Amino acid sequence: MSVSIIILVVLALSALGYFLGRRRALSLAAESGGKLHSLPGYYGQTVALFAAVPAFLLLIAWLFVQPVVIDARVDGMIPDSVIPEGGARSLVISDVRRIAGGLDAVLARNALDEGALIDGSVDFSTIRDRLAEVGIALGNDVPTEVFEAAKVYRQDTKVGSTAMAIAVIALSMGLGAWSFMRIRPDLRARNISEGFIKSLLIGSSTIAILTTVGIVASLVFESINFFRMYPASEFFFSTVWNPQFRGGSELGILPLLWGTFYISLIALLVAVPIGLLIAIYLSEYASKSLRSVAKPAIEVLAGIPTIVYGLFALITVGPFLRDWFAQPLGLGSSSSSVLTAGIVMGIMIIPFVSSLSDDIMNAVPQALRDGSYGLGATQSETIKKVILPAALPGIVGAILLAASRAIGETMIVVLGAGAAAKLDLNPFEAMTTVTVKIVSQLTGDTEFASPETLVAFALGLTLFVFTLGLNVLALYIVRKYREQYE
Amino acid sequence: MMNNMSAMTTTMKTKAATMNPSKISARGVQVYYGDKHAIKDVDIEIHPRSVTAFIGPSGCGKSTFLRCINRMNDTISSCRVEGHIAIDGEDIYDPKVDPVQLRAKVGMVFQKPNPFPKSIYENVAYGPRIHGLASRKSDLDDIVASALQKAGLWNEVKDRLDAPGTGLSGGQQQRLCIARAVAVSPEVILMDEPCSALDPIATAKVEELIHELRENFTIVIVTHSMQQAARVSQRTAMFHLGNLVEVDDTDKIFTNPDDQRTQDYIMGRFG
Amino acid sequence: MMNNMSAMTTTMKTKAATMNPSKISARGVQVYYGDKHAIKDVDIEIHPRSVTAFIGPSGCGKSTFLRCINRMNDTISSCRVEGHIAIDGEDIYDPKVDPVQLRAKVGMVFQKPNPFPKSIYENVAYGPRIHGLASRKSDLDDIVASALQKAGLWNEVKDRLDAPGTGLSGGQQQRLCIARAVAVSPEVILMDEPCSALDPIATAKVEELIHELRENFTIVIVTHSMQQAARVSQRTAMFHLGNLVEVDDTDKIFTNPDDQRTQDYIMGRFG
Amino acid sequence: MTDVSVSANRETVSRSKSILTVDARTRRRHAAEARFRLMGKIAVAISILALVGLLASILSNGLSAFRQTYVTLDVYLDPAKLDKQGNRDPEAIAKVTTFSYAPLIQKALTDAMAAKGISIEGLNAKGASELISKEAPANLRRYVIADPSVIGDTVSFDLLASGRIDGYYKDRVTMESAQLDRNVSPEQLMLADELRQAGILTTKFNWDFFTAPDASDTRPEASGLGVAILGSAYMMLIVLVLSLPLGVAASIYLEEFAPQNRFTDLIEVNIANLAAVPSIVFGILGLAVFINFVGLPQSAPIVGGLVLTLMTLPTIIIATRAALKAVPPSIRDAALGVGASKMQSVFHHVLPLAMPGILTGTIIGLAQALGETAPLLLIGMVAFVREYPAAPPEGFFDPASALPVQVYNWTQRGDPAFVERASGAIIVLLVFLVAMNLIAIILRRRFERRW
Amino acid sequence: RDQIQIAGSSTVLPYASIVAEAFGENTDFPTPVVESGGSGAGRKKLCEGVGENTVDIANSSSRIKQSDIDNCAANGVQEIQEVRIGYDGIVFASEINGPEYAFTPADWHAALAAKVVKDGQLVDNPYKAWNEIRAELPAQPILAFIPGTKHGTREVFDEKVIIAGCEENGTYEALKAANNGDEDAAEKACMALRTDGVSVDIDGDYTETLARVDANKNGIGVFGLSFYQNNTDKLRVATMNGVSPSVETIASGEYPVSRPLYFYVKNAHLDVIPGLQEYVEFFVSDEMAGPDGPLAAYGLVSDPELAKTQEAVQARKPMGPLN
Ligand SMILES: Nc1ncnc2c1ncn2[C@@H]1O[C@H](COP(=O)(O)OP(=O)(O)OP(=O)(O)O)[C@@H](O)[C@H]1O
Ligand SMILES: Nc1ncnc2c1ncn2[C@@H]1O[C@H](COP(=O)(O)OP(=O)(O)OP(=O)(O)O)[C@@H](O)[C@H]1O
Ligand SMILES: [Mg+2]
Ligand SMILES: [Mg+2]
Ligand SMILES: O=P([O-])([O-])[O-]
Repeated sequence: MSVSIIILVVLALSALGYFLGRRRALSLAAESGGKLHSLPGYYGQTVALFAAVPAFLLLIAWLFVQPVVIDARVDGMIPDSVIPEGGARSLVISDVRRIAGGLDAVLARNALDEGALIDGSVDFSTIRDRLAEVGIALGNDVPTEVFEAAKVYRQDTKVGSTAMAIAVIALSMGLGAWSFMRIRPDLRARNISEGFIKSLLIGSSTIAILTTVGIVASLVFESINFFRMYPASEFFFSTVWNPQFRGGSELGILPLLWGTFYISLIALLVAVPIGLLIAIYLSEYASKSLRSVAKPAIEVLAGIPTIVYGLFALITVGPFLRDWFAQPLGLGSSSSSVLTAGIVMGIMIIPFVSSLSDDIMNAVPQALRDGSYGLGATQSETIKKVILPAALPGIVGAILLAASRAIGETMIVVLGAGAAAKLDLNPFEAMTTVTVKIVSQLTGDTEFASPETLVAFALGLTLFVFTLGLNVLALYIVRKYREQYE
Repeated sequence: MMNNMSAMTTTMKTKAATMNPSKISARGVQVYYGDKHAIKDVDIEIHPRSVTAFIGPSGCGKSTFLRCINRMNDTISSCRVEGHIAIDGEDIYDPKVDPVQLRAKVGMVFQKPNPFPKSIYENVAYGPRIHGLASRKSDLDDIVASALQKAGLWNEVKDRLDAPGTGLSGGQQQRLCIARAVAVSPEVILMDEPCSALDPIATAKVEELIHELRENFTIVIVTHSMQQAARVSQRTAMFHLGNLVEVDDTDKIFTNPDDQRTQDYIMGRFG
Repeated sequence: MMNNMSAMTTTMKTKAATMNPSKISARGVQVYYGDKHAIKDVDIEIHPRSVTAFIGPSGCGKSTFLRCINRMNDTISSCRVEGHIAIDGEDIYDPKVDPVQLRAKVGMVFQKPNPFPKSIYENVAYGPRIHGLASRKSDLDDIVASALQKAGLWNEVKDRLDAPGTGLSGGQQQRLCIARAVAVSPEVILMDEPCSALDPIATAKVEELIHELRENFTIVIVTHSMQQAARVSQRTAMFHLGNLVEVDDTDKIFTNPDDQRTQDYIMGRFG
Repeated sequence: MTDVSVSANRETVSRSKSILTVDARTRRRHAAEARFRLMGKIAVAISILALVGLLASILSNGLSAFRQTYVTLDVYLDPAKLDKQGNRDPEAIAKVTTFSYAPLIQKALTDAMAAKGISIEGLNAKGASELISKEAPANLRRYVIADPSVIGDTVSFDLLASGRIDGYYKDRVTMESAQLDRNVSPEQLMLADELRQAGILTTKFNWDFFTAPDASDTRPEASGLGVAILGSAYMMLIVLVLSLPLGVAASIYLEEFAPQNRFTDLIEVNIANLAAVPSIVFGILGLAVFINFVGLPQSAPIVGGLVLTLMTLPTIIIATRAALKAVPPSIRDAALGVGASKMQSVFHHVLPLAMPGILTGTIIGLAQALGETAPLLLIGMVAFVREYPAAPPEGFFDPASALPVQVYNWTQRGDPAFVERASGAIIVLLVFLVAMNLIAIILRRRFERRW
Repeated sequence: RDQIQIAGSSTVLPYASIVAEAFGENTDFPTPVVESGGSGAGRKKLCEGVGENTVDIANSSSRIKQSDIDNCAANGVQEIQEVRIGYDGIVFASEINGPEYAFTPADWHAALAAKVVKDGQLVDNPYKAWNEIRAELPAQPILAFIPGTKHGTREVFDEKVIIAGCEENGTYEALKAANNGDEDAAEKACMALRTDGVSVDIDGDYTETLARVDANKNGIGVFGLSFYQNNTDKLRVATMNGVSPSVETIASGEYPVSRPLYFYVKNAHLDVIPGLQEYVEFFVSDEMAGPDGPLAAYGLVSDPELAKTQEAVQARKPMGPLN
């Protein structure tokens, strides 16, 4: 029985449980004349949840465990002798899997049944050709051990999946029936089903934690390798970034951090005022129809692939800034610059600020506006002094999101700001960011186990810690200035 | 009944027109919320330096009419006002009129207390700040303190002016809103049931305040308490189903109303 | 004064303990908002099938104590409740108690009207729906209609049950909230100044409703109107600065209170 | 301040007596108001202008990708070349490579030219055959293998013209540039013009752009978005199905149920910080966890979808939490007061009111997820993939590419014909985005209300 | 897994995809999936281990490093075949309407190095225009777009242009003298490029370089031969030591700047992944990689020793340790 059929069966059982549970609750209540503790639907829900959730958990666990168990068993059947020189056991096992899959097809094609395979009435002396017929290409000829292992594998898998189907469906029916029997009018069905849901909610919020753990774990290991090869003091305090192919690279993070900070700052200087003004205009001034068109339109800005922005920076904004500002002001003649990338990135992240802030400002109750207008405040005064402070937590969240996007962006920086790591105050100079270098060092042509590549992980980890600090700060600020309305 | 009523309003119109001078004068005011006709052809004169009480059953349009006087209805998009309302002879719905300046002159206390999510101090200081009423911090402190005193809230909050205004009890919030309105010293104050959430002592204080303010200001107050209307107002207007049933001196209304409905309402025989 | 007061409470405790049976009984209730001590050691017995009025100056803790009775204070994170409150002898702060079930049993009307931003119909139908009080649409319609009628709102809104509840006048919103609370037919109804925004007729209707409900339910009402307290309640509790000053039969309180503060408050000589 | 005296000088503040004449201070305040409003308008205008500018450049570059030039030829499927043994053995026919089909096309073209009396000086048969895409022999071969019995027939084919010829009709290639161009000669362009006159060469709507898989660098004219669209659709399906419920569930827990303590603070900061993690790091995570640890296949939409889900989650959570926070507590009180459980108050009242913010987060999050390439780089989806993935759920595990990957790949290619295709792909991506978000946008409009 | 998985160099990607496409068209095997994540990343993936969820082939624009081989061995990837598929020419080109350039490596070193010898003195690079370096060069400001340090091309550029030029124009000797005869230090100093914006690193690809040349008409970019051949109508190629780059001049060794391209095959997968051996053979067949094949037509310089490679591939000869 395939997994999707098992899923369907469990879902069907759970749906059935819902209806039966509901009906039983209703009829019990009618019989005893007592009042149900919860709405009848909740009784249905408990049965449905009991029928479905543990069964699905079992299914998932089984799917993970079964291959491990069977592989271990099959592994034992394969002597070292059949493992080709330089090859790996795992490849032989995958051969086993392939053959096992192929056998099904062979049997089907020759209209044979299981028995034929076991009693050897099918001629498998030329297994390779047989399998080739059904589109399973194998490298060399198959040793008998492997073939036997494949048969066992096939058998075990079959048994395993049958057992799984039985176990899962039995569990589903069992728990469903148990929770069905448990229904009494005073059963706290709502609490049970809400408890279930609450644990789902908790489960969901742990994903964020798991993700963080995953990220840190996947960065830390290689970062340690990096710091074994490259002194940490140089990495953190050197002001030169200059990787070399032949070793002797200088990998100071400071110019990259500076570039990240500088470019993000400019992007936010563009996006925050414009985005907030847009949010204010749309939520407070604009007509409904303008708003309903302009808001999604502006959101498209966030969906335009960054390569378009990058080319826009490279071809239009860069030369423009160079010819009209940098050169006349004597500030250099670079067509890629921090300012170029910052401005263009700022445009890209406008919707992060504008749309989210707009929603939050829209949620501020009208009574607060009335209170302010009633005192003779103008609309702009009301907005600045009442609505913005009330919406502050949401707005800070939006700005943080925009900043995050700016920090993570690569294409615009590569094309707009260049690839040169520099510590400079001049906004018309080319600079680059940590993220760009993470990408370029990871996808470059250097050997993996060299500091030049591994530095990407250290960069990622440092940036992670850095933004963590900024976020703590932001949380502190929001807590301090938060204004809760009723 | 319809006939009876329109006859009545005609009488009143002529009557109102002969009375002079009036601070606020409304003629033929109609208010619609979308299709709903909430105020029907109301004419009224409100005298300066006096207290006018609006009474009438719930939902009859008192708040709606009150909000017309300082154009707070502008903020409800479905709301449409027709007719003519003048303050000091100037039409407030004239396109030249600046609602902001109007509202500075015509203050308002709302039916549902709506403190800003700011500190108590900031709630009161907000109006004086935007109108530039205090040049120094100490002036502002004075204004805030005196406004809170007038609203009878000072003693309860003087130690926690930095606490959020939303953390106050219902009655305290309402008094905070009164203090907020008083702090900008408007010429006209519109009060929509200012005492509904107040205990008798606080109510007495606010009534005292109204009494004081009357010397210099024009006050319109919506109230459900006949006693209160009788105590504080010089004139009383009775609304019913969007119509102004009658408006006259308070004494007259409470002793010898022209309209049967007023009589019934006052006697609690209504509905 | 402090001595005087604690002596008083001791007297009351003994007195309360001898009275039986009581629907709600509170012992040694203390409530804090953060550091602020809002309710100080309150003991009270509330009798079944009767109306108890809470009176006291604004900010004295009436709403706070009321919110303890159905554990609405759980929702304010800074709020901490100590002591013991029992309904029908069961401690409602017992960890085993489901506040939801409690609140279905102990309905509440809030001081500030807070209709859902939904239609009028949905506002009232919400409670019956989640409690499964109606199996068919027509039952639900009946419940909604009768709740609105009881709250005296039916005539005003029967043509626009689909209009948003937030578009009603202040008094209408308050009555909507009363209808919403009544619709789930709780055993105890807590009303925080239910009539403050209501005109005399609507007030009379609500009072009539209270009178009716008393036959089967236990009602606690916070009011600033001594008259109302006198009219509707059998027992009255007087709060002051977080203390329960005295609680007794309404007649006794209004004619011959034990405490000077009560006397002063009732005579309006307070503050 | 305890010693309060109502300062008399308050009355001295000059206020206009009339409401018709505006006093100086109010005038200033109004000027500020007008400025503020104007700034708002300018901000909207700037962003709309930027949008229009970017869209215009994308459209002007990319619209031509939706049209393509074809050459219609009658090709004689010569048995002498395709089936040397003459027994129509499918195995033998399958052994014939595309290299053997090319001469058939060349001959067909020469024949057609001869029939119409077209000849260009200085252009030999091989040069003329370069007008036709290198994809053409493959087309022919596929046709023949599908039905070997057609060998010996003369069949009319619509064959792709080569990229440069196609570019000639899209003003990308001119006679002057052809002079310098190593890959096309003015003679070839002249021949193309002649063929066009003769009706052999036509430009039509390019359906293949949506359905064909990617093609190698030598065949820009044959490249399409089929695999990329499928890959993106699969990934977005996974992202939508996982990230929206997970994100909303997590936000509800954190905002409504979680106790306010250090631990929830930690989660909150943590989520905000995840949003700041560069997308490539999510790729590193995906490679380490989903491919190396769990053992999911490389280049598969399932891995891409999971990685993008993790990347989108913080955006949705942050937006949702902000929206939940903005719902007034009085609404929660109202629901709890009639005996609703916390869960009911959240799902019945708070969540609908927070819906606009949630949907905005979803719109922005999906926009980002749809356009992201960097994390896909590490999990092998930035790849040249020509085989279509199967239908889900199996297809989730087949190699596929994605729209932004196709854009990224095509912008890197040497042949300038890919510039137009990349822009065309961006147009498709944006249409995809708008289509995907349309429901959210409409829903959001319905949920938006003020109270 | 049915299809071959290939990862690695973006330089090799066009060739690999041409081959993969033809392979898919002409055989029953599915078209291989060719990822492009950079040579380093490709080799890393190759060395991740043996098994179905690892790649079969890594394309590389430079020779594998010993550390990679060690890493492979540590992960159980014992045998890998090295297949050299041809050479990539590296050309210098400027805007089509600009002047002609005839460079020597010495010119480039003088133009881009941080320190140069002028009038016998080691000085900070003073040159602003090409004709200041050598009067025959055009009077154009110096502006060069060179591959960033992530690209393998940069290594070749450093070695065959900058260091060669450094030695040619005598700076090397001066630097060696300044470093007390330390050759390594001198070489490193040779490669130090100026940071005043005259030499611009490009982390992106050739299209970015082209766009930059487009936006800065006097800029000179470094391109791959095949990229240039696709854009001869936009770019004017410069000669190096008087030799113009073409498939022929590079194959003959006359044009100095080129590098070999490789792919690496995991032998353990050869008999497991269907079509892998066939693909490898197909790639190096004369039909594909020969001088008249499509790869050469696209700009790959065909390997003169292709026949040897074909034999080695037949024999599945694993590579030994690097020497
Ligand atoms: N959420 C809160 N946070 C902090 N303090 C509060 C909060 N709610 C009420 N208080 C304070 O607790 C005290 C009691 O408040 P409560 O609302 O119980 O008063 P009340 O008796 O209902 O007054 P009123 O008649 O004005 O409604 C007041 O001093 C008030 O300022
Ligand atoms: N925003 C609105 N949208 C639609 N109808 C409204 C709105 N506000 C009020 N109404 C309706 O207009 C009528 C008059 O309302 P108004 O608020 O003026 O009554 P009121 O006299 O102040 O009553 P109360 O004493 O209850 O506050 C009522 O029927 C009410 O339902
Ligand atoms: Mg009102
Ligand atoms: Mg209260
Ligand atoms: O991608 P490359 O390694 O060839 O630069």
